[in-house]
Amino acid sequence: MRPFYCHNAPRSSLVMAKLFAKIWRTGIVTEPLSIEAGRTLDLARRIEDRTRRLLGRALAIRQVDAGSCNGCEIEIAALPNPIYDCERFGIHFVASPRHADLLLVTGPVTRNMEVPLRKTWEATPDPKLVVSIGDCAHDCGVFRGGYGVSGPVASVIPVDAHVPGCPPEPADILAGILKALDRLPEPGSRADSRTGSTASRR
Amino acid sequence: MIGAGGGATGLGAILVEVLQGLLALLLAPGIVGLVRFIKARLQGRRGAPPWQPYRELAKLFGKEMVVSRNASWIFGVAPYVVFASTLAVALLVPMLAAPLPIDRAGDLIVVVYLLLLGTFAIGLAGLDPGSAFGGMGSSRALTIAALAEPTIALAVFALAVPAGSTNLGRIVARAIEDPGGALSPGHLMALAALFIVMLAEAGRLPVDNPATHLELTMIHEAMILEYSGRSLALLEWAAFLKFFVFLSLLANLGLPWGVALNPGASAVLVAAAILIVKVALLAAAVAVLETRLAKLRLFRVPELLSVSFLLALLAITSSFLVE
Amino acid sequence: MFLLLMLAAYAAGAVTALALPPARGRRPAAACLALGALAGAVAGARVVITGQPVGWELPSSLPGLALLLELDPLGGFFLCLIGLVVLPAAIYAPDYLASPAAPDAAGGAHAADGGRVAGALTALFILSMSLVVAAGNVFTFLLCWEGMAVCSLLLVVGDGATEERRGAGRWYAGMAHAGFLLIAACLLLLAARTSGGAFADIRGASYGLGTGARNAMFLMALFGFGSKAGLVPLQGWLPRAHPAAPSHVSALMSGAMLKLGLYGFLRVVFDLLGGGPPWWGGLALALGIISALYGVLYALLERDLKRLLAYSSIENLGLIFMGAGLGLVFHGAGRGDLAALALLASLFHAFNHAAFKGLLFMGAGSVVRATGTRDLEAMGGLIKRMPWTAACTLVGAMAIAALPPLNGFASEWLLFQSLMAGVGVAGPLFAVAMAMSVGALALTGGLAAACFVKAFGITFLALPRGRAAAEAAESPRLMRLAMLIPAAACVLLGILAPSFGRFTAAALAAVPWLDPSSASFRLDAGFEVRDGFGRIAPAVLALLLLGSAAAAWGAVRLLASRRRRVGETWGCGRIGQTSRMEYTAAAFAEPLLRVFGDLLRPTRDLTIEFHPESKYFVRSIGYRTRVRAWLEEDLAGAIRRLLRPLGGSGRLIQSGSVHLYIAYVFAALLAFLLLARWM
Amino acid sequence: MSVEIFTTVMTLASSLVLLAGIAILWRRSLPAYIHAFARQSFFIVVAVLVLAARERDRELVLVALLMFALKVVFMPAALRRVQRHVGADADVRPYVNTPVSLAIAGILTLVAYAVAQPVVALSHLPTRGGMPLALASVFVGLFIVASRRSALSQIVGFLVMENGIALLAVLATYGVPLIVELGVFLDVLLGFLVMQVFVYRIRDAFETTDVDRLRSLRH
Repeated sequence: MRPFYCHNAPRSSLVMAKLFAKIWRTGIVTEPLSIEAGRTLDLARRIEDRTRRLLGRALAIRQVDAGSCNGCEIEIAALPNPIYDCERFGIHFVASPRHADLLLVTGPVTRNMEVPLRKTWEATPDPKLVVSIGDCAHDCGVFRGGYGVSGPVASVIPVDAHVPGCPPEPADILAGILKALDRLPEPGSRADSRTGSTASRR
Repeated sequence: MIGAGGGATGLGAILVEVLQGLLALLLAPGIVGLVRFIKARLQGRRGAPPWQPYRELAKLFGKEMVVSRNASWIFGVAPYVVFASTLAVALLVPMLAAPLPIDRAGDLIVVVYLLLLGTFAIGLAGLDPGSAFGGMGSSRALTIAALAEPTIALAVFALAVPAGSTNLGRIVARAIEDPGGALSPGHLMALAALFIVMLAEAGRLPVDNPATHLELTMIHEAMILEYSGRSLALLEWAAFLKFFVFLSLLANLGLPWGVALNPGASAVLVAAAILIVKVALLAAAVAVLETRLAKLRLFRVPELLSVSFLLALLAITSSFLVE
Repeated sequence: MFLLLMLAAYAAGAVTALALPPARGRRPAAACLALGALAGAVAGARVVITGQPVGWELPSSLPGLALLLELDPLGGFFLCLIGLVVLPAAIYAPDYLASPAAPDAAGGAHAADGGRVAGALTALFILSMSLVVAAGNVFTFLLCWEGMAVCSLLLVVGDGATEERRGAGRWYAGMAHAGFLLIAACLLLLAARTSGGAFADIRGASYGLGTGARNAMFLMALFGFGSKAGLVPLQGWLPRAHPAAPSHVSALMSGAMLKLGLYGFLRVVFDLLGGGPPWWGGLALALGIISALYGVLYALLERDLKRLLAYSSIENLGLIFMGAGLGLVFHGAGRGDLAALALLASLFHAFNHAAFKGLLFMGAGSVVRATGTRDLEAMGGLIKRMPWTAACTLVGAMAIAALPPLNGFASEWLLFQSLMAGVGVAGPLFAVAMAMSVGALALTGGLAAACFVKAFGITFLALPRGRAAAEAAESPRLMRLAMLIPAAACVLLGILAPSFGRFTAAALAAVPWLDPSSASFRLDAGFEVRDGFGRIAPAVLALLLLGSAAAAWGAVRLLASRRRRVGETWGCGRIGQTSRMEYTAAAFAEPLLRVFGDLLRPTRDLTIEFHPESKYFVRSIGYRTRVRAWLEEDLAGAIRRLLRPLGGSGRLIQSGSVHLYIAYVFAALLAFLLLARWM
Repeated sequence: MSVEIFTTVMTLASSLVLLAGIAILWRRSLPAYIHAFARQSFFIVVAVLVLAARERDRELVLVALLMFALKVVFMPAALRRVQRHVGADADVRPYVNTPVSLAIAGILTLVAYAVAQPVVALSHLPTRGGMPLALASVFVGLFIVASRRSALSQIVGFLVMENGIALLAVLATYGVPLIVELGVFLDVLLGFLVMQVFVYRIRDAFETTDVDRLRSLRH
């Protein structure tokens, strides 16, 4: 049988029914955030309570690749997928720093990205947070000393928190962001247990 | 005539209007949140709770606003124009009672042109800061708005002539009084045409992807790319409101039962409850639809709109030519 | 008496302009014209309100050649309309003409005579327009009509220094005179059955005409007056003449003169011929729809600001003739009450168009004066340097896009309602035709909105695209005042639309078979059409909008964060923003150009310059798209091919000898005398 | 079932038949065409069943079942098989672009109404409202045949046309006698099979099903 997305297959109601049947069978695949996740966050500074209150439950992220090898991007791209589902925490990615509350910066800042990174930071309305992702963002990693590398993210814009790893796992990134906002769900909390029960329908 | 004598007077009338306005304003983000929630569930995600849009609005109102130094006062005023025109539409469309006290102030044509006023304002605002994205969005939005106009007008025509009025109060009242007419092919096709246009105007799939982050595929999002803080909150809220108004208009034209014909307090409250159920059902339908649809290429959109035009035309032929 | 005061003032304006040196004479002349405009408007309004025609006759010994003025309510209405355009145009003109930077100001300070003749011609142009609507017999009408055409032609051509102006002059002269021939033939045929050719006599006599003659006269009137109004296929002169003329003259031509095409059509077809079979109206309606769509599509693609406005005039005249045609259809179907509604829409829109198109042309003139160009792609950012002009133009743009609560919406709403009223009139297929017309009208409205977002947005918003635009300065005070008048009119006519509707309805009383008392509309606090089929109250709408906006503003002010920071336009972090990154007018219209590609037949021209060493590097990409107005050009080409042999033979009698010309006159006189004797 | 509801349902079914035909003009792939055809046939089956229920006519039920078996199950399946066999080269590039096709469909519908008006005016059947719609789907089918390149989509067009005729027959005569209906089915089936063979032959000869290539046979 051809899968429903196959180009040649007719999009009959039968196939649509199969699609929704599959959706029903699959159920919700979102995994609860693991307990270990988020342990590895480095808070560079204390985040104001006001900011936490304002951004805590609705956070818009603008991701900036300041010169990364795209390893971190692959992990970040996994955040909105059904497994990690950052949207359940009210986190979503936006297309413009004007809409953003948090800049998620990866990679060592290359010379060409130095100005754009600063401009992105300037374009983001206050209050705003900066979270750097991956080892390179912290200390330029293997790229340290490269002729095209300008320096770590913190040398260009003020960084509030850092998630180490090369690359960090999506769960770590998510937990890092939440921890920076002091919103990491306690193990066994309501959000977690509910996730577990719905996922068990699989 | 309905509307002349049927409407409530004095304080009650104002109360109904205020109630409807508040209801629309307060429910609109929730309905969009509901669509997102159902879509998330259909994608196998837990998703944000339906009330997430309220949090986002609250956050945006609390944030700073960054304005381009190339922008003029148009940029600052446009969100208020968009918001006010959408709110005015929300006050004109019968959600709770038919006819509404201000039914005489504007009819379905006014509704159409008020929405065009919003598109006009946001189109100008898109051009104002000189960003290429904004220009692109405003060009596309106005293209789609212009091409959607004929369908809307034909649908208005198909709804108004059998009801004997372009005023929404009368159209909805007629749908309640004559359920057979509400089931007639003409009425149904007009509603189908309106539904397609609604998807286009409200920036939903398959015309515009409300969740896109890719500048090249954006329409609505591209125009508001430059907005932040309270202006963005107003624009988002207006977009939510527009979607809500469209849904409740469709709900009350397709399933008119429950709308209060005599504006007593209990009838209006019952109407409010029924309205919420109807709109929530429609929102669920939109969510299911969006799960199975892919976004159309931009230049397939005129074709989609010509489908809706044809539907509206068929609606008219089958209402008038069958004797 | 205001009518005479008006005539005297206009004449004084002409004399002043001619007599005084331009630098000192412009303002007094303008004052005379403004006074005349006010007097004319008052005279017209009085006739409309009282319903009593006023007249004045200059007898002549020759039959049929008397100058007879008779202002009835219909004429009075149009006199008000002319006044609405002339008043601001007169105030606008002196400073506009004094500016050396205005390149389109033929007859400006740089003209050979300093613009004396042009000033006098403008006054005469206005005078003849005002007399056209007051004419009481065929001779006066034709005389003033031709005077109006000649004066405006001379103003368009100006000094004839550029090919553009000469070309515009050729087009305009051709169209205007072809139209004049048709009108003259029509009116003279009508007058032939009466002794003096007075309209009052024709009215009674025209009913005895045969069907064929009436049909022929209708067609002559439709195409004759249609050529003045710019109906497709006679629209070709408009986009050429309007840009070439000085902007205040463009405003006069587009705002007032085009409407006289409608006036003539109404006068002859409705008043003198007394209406006709439904197909008359159907034809006018169809031409109106085609003109509306044609005009708006080309306006959308235009990059020349004034040509854009000219195409938009074709659109609006199309809408106006839709109303007139519909009225004729209803009359033919025996529904005088609905005919009144359709005509109300038509006249109302004519008046509105006078307000906003005059305004837009003056706004365009200010922009042209400040930047020295009409090219949209060279403008931008003017809203910061010319705030007044921008605000006024914005009002005009919103009004012409028919956005509530401005005036354009009120009349388009009436037009929608009259089209919907056509459903029960003449069978189901006609009902579907009405539905299609509603669709076409809505499409026109939507495209007009897109067009004026483009026109206003590209001109006034974003960064300046050229040096001239970056250094533009606001217009002088008088020009700003001139633009404020029609801008205020757009707002007031929109909000107080029902009151003005009553005024318009009173003007309809001039058409004998329209009985306003049985009309299918009621105007009190709002419009009510056909016993509640449609109701709006523009004032309430305006309040609703204002209230909503104020509430939103107040709530945001109270509850939301007030922090505001000025930054750069977001451009994905690019180093600097230049105007080359902005959307252009051509880019804005591109999606619609694609959608309507089969109709518009654009030619695209893509040139890519590669780097000499590698084709993977590109030095420059040029994209040029050109839309040829093929309907106009092909039609003109065909006519030219048809006429060339005729013209060749015409040259035979054209010798250049004055004596021979006098001999021709003499021969013609003899021939006529013999004809008159033996017929 | 009251007459009003019956009328409404029949008109609705007829509208859906027409819309399914028009859907072909909007869709762009052969499988979608075939599906639209199957759906259209299904709506006709529904219409026949409703009529059968109202008239309490066993033969009509039989007709409906036959129609279902033939047009909803067998023919679409066969068409799909052909399509799979012919492969992806059966590219559906119409001669007329989509918006214009849709506009033409609208005009054809208006023409159908104009043409059918005298018949509708004479008829007293409660189903008369659907007649112009059935006629319109005949027109739309013809238009599909005329405007599509691939032989396979022309077959679909032909079948849409035939569906329109079948619906017209049902609406105008309340179901022709079973024997006539059987004859029609046989005709259609035969025509269908012959055309199928033709598609294969064209495909073998030209390596495409683009009928435009048949021009080269002119010499």
